[in-house]
Amino acid sequence: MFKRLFSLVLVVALAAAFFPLFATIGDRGDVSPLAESYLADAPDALGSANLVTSVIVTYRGLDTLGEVTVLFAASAGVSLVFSRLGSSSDGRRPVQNHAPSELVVTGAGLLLPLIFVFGVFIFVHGHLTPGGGFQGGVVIASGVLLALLAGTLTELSHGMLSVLEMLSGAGYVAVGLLGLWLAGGFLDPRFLPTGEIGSLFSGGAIPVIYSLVGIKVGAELSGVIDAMRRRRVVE
Amino acid sequence: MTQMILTKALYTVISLAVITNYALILIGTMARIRAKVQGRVGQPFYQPYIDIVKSNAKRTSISHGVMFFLGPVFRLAGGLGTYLFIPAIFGSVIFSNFSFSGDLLLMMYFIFFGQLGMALGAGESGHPHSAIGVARGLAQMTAFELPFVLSVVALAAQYGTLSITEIVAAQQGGFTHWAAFTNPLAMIAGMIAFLGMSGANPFSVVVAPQEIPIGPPTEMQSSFLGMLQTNRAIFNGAKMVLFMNLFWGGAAHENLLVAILIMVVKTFLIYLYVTIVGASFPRFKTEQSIRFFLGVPTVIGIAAVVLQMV
Amino acid sequence: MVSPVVLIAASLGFAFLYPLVERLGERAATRIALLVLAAFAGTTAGWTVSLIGSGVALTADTAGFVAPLSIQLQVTAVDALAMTVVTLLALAALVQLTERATDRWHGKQVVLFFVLLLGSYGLIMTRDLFNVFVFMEISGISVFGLLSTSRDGRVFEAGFKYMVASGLASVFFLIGTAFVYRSVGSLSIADITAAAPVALASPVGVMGLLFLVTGILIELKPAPANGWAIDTYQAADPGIGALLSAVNATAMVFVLVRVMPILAGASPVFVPLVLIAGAGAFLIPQAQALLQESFKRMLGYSSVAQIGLVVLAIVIPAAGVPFAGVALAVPLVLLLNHAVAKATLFWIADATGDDASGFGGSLPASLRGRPALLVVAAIAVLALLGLPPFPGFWAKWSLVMGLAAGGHIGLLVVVLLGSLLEVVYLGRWLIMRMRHVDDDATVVSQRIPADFAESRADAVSGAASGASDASGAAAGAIPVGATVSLGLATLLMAGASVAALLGSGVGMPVLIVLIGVAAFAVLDVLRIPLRLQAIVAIAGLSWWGVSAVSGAALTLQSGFVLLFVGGAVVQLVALLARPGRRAGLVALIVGMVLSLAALTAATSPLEVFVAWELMTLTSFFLVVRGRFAAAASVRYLTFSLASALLMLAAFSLATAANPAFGTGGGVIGTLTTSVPWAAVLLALSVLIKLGAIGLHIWLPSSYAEAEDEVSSLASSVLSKAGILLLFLGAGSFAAPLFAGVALNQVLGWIGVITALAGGMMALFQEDIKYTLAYSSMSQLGYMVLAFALMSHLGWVTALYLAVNHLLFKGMLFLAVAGIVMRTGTRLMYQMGGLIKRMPFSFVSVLVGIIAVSGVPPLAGFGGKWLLYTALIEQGWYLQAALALFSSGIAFLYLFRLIHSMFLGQRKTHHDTVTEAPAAVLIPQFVFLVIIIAISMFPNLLIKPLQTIVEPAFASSVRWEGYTVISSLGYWNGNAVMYVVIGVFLAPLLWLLAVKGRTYRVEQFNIVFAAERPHTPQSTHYAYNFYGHYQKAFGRLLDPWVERFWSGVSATAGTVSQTLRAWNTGNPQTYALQILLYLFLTYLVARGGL
Amino acid sequence: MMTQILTVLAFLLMALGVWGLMSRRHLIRIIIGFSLLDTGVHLLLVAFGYRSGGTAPILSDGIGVSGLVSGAVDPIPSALVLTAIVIGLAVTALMLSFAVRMYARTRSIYIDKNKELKW
Repeated sequence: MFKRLFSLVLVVALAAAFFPLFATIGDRGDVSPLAESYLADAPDALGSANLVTSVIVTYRGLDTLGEVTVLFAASAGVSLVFSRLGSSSDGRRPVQNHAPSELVVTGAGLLLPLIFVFGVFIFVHGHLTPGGGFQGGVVIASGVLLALLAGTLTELSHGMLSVLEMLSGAGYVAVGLLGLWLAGGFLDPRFLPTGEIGSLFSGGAIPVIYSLVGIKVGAELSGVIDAMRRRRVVE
Repeated sequence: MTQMILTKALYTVISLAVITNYALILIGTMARIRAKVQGRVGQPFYQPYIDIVKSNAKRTSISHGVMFFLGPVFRLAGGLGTYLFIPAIFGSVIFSNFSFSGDLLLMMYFIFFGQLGMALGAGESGHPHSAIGVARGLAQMTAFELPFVLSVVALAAQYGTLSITEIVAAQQGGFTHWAAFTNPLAMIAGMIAFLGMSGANPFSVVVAPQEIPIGPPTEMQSSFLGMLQTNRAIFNGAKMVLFMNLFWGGAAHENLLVAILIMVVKTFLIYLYVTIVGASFPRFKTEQSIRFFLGVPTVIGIAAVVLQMV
Repeated sequence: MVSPVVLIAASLGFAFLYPLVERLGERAATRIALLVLAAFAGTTAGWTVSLIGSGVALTADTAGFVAPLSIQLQVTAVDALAMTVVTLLALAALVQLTERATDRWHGKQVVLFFVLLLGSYGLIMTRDLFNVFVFMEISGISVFGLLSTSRDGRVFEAGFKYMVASGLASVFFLIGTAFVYRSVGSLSIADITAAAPVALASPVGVMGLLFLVTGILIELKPAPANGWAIDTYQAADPGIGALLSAVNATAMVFVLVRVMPILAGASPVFVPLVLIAGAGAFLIPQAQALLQESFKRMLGYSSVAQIGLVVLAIVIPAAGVPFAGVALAVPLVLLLNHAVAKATLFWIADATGDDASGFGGSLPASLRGRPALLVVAAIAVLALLGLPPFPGFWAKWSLVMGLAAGGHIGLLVVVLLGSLLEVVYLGRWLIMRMRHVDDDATVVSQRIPADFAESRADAVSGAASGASDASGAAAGAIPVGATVSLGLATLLMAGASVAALLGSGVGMPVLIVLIGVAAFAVLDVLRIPLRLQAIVAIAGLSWWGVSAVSGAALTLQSGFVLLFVGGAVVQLVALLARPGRRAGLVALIVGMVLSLAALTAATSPLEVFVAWELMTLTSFFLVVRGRFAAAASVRYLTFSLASALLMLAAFSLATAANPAFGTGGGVIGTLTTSVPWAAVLLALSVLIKLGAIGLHIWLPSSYAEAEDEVSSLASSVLSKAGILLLFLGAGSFAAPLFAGVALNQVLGWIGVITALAGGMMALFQEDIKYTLAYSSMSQLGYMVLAFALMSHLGWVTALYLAVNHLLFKGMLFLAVAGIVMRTGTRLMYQMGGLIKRMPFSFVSVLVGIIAVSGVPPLAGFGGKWLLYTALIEQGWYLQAALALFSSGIAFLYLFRLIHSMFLGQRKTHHDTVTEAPAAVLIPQFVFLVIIIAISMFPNLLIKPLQTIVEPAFASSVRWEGYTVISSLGYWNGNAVMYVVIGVFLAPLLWLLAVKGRTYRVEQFNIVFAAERPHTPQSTHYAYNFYGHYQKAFGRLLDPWVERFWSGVSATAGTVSQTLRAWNTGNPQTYALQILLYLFLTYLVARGGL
Repeated sequence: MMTQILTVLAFLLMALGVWGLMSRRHLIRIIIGFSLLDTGVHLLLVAFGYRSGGTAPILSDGIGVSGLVSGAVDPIPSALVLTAIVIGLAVTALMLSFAVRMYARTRSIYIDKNKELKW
């Protein structure tokens, strides 16, 4: 109880301490010179319409690679976390899945193709419209989840998932290295023609990278979902 | 060279002979006096001679081993040495002994020599009473060393020397120059310590006759005992002479005989004082005497020293 | 040269492809992984080689644009070096993890391992603020994933706490980044640093940076907001622990290094802020670690503390001899030193498989009889403690010097205090590990059996001890992986040490010490028998000593060289007595002697300190060899290193005041400082080493519980080091401290009281070795007293006493060694009557005690005469009286010693005892001859000593033939000798003449009260010999000092208890603490509420 | 004005998240509080990228490069936010799975029943 009180006091104190800091931030009419140079030069330099994407995939490509790595590590971690659980013998047993409801099954049949297509669309057009590899990957993973709930998919083949993960990840790195050797630097997409802005095949390797990311994210999240699903625990 | 050595040897013999006989007679006399005080007839004053002769005349003797055999020798050597490093009579060549090869410090440490040797001999006898006696004796000795040392240091500080001869020299010219009067505190501490040193009551627990028959010398007999008795005389003599020199102006006169007479009187008085105290007090336990010596006398001694420092 | 970005791409690519690689089979896959790591190591090493020296850095922009447009990676020489070490450690770690008995890593674990490594690389290389965040998260998440594979189920709880904490940290970091970007408009660290003074100086900027730095600090696991990290260390698989503190933490530190310029540029509040944070992070965990039962948790505390120290070092510029001026050298060395050592310890924890820290004594002595593992563990611990010759030592030295130079006295205290605490718990662990199997680590004073039954226990188990060692060796074997990785780490540490040593610019003598130890260690490894080793050592040392002093004028240092080397060489002979293998004994002894010699040859404070530390270490390992020496050596190590730390403090203060301090070669008074506090600290440190009263509780047990030969060396030779140091620092002690009282007067009183107290305590010991140990303490007290006189006679006396003490104490201890060897007991009252069985030993003991007690005519008296003359000359009357009294006491215990052992009644089972072996007797008699010689002709010794003291004082005594004459008195040792011989011979002849037939009777032939005792051998009067003295003194003899120190340690325990109770284990409390931490940094930054 | 509102909103979200993190006993709720905190930070980032009346930094027929320079919001924070979101997602996933294991071990979903390690 005392601790609760103390933490309340502390939170309030911190709030009081830092509120002015936040309250003083006002609008600004311009953007930072760095951003400005992006806005000005990026389209011609990279030929990708969506500047956020150019920043994500190219200028700050290393961040994105790291981001992929984080996700990868997380999914590996999650599967490690649950790997021991089934084997550990303290009276836990996986429960039967209840049969999915009629609605879900039919809905799934209708929606699944759309969802997957939509996902693919999102990451393929990441350099043109809002969206990109991660968004697309997540959509696909949600599709997988739905499939699992609806019983359309009962088991995910781990082999396939890990192969997808592996290939897409390795592919990403490979593309990066190609950039290093064929173009200006690591993750430089311009070893492919940048094309003319707005068309699907523009922005050099950006669509490639986003597709790889999309596949990878989709596969990894599906893996996470699967790991959590199959090792469910009840009392 | 040789002639010099021979004369020195001769002087030494004379000096020793005088002190030995005088001490023996003195001891006998004192025993008799004590007897009178206690209302007994007492022994003749020449009893110590008889004892020594008797012991040495024994036909057989028993030895427990080398150290046992050497013990009395050490003891006597200690006695002799102590005496020989003290100038018995100030300004006399004959009685100056070897006082020029060492000073007060040497003398004080040489007292240990005999103690150690005797203790070793007594120890090897393997008789528990000897060991007990030794333990008590040594403990008590260290205890009275403290006030004694303090008074000696006070004197050294007062006269700025450690040489006995010079200390005596500094006390010449009337009894007002005696350390006893120029430095009374030191004298008091020293004289109390002397009681312990002389091992009479109340500090006689070392030889406690009723409890551990005569302590360290328990196993000593025949000529061994004889030596111890001889040493008792010489050692006592030496100590009395030492204290005479330290506090009571020593014995000095252009006429040697007079000087000897002075020494006799002074040492007699010193010994008398020991006897009187001994006759009038019961015996202390060891821890009691240790506490005693580390108590008042030490404080007095410290006071004496501090007086010299300020 | 390989582009930095390739390293990242490669590790990531390998991580992605690893499942494919594993199709080749697990073992093959791990092998390949190792190869990849090796390649990385090669790359980074290549960078290091090419970058070091050249000021340039290796830069790589990404995406074909230059920073700030795109993210930039950069590798400086420092980074490259760090990355090399990290990679090598990672390599070792992977070996250990994939080649161990249980829980071999495979599959996703290896993948995550590479991701973790990648994260660390990124943290070190990236120059983009947000990218730092990404790599932080990469490392973090891979760690979480790996954590989950630990056996201990509690790891999930710990991991959860860790996630909450690092989640908060990254939130702080993000907020900070956001504000920084808002104010600067760029994320490139270079830009931000450039813009900081302008753009970030505003309150908003500072607030943002406040979030940023707090985030980084939290990631560095600073106390007092680090309970989550500690819990993780405790629950995690030791292998992961090693990764955490060796790889992850190391990389995280670099983030702070990058950000520090920004902070410093933006506002002056940040430097003190980081300093405070570092100090807290260093000191608090050291205290918390004191009571840890779990070794892993203890290591966790130690790790966070070490990182705290590094944080300090990042801010404090180095000073002193090594590393001065080299940017970031000190933090880097500290960091890498810690990484290697800590990883080693975690791997040992994994290999030995038990997690006990040794607190409370219940720890298997699992390193006894496993020399290799023991050496590795010892190296790691010593390196962690920052002791020479390991790299951390030089860094710590420079850091402390820098602290003093910068006037950061408070931080100086913090660093020294923390180091001392670290010594206590790490040292305890090491000692408990290497202690003898039947030592329960409680022995700090003599052990008397309950009743007087003659127990032969020691002798019996002594025979058994060999076997028990063997059993210790038989304990679980080390898995191959651990062997490889430990070996690798140790090689790394060794190489670094050699490099640092050569770079440190210390002189040849110090190197010789290490060379000597190494050489004899090699002999040990080659299984050269002990006797041969001893002979080689004797030959080598005497050759070395002779060549060192031959031709050189007689000065203080050449004199002490003679003392050290000579004394040691003679006593080494005693080693020939016992055949059989005693690993490391000779090497350590040689090391100790050489380090003492190095102490004399030191020409700078650094060299003095190194030699001092080496001497401490070698002697410590000698002491700890004893069969019941565990508890004793804990005390020894603690007090010795406390003394060393005090000396370090003194040196740093003195150097800060006067840069030329101590650079003069080892003549008298080299280490003279005018800074009062430096002088006091120096005096304290020496007094500890000399076992002065109040600081002595380590001394008796250490000297007594060590092996017998070691005891004699320690108390006769080793104990003189302190005296030497007194002379080196001579000038410091004369200056008045307060109210006109000079330090040397205080020293004088301490000395004389020590002499008295030591004697008193020796009086009541039944255990012979304790008696001698206390007697050494008392004798050292005399030397301090004499030295403190600061007069010609006083110093001559001090040196005279030193020589004399060396002679007779060596004699006595060796004699005792022989007797203990034969009788199998150390309790005097269990001996007795040995004179007829061991006459030679008796003679040397007899001469020895006469020499100690100062009974004329032997040499001891010379010392006493000089001492009292000097004292009275200076008007130190009371001291003189006390000294005389205590020499009487000395006479008491010495007589007790010889009586109880040799005289009195012999025990029946000792009837067949034989004389001590020749090898033990020879050195005794060498000493004996020397003693007799200098007794007959004191000038043989005193005159050289005078020439040694000449440079400081003109002579105040004159010689007439053999008579030495002072202003007060005179002494003619020669004449005295003749008189004594005379007065001794006369009665002897007389006795031989008059005695009639002498019957030599059996010893048992005693009678009292006209009755023969039934069992004479039971009438040996020896037990509690001076009971009446005890009675007389009563409560004065209570162990006040023991009580005081146990009180101190109890208090330390309470403090530690209170501090560690702060880590409640509740995640929310930890979150609370982190927010509190943020709030505190906020307050510090604002300068109060 | 917009920025200010967003910032304060983000701030409140963070405070709310922290409070939840500190005061709830149920592991899942703590994690939810944690996500709130994350979201707050993300909001803050976005807010900092905003420029008054800004448009999405996407080239389309209407807006040319010049239009972007004059009118588009800062693309960098958007990029950062995306990364941050994904990372937050990863952490949350791991937290949840750890929570499951803690529950499986101690049979309690309450935080204060899950503190064996201490001191």
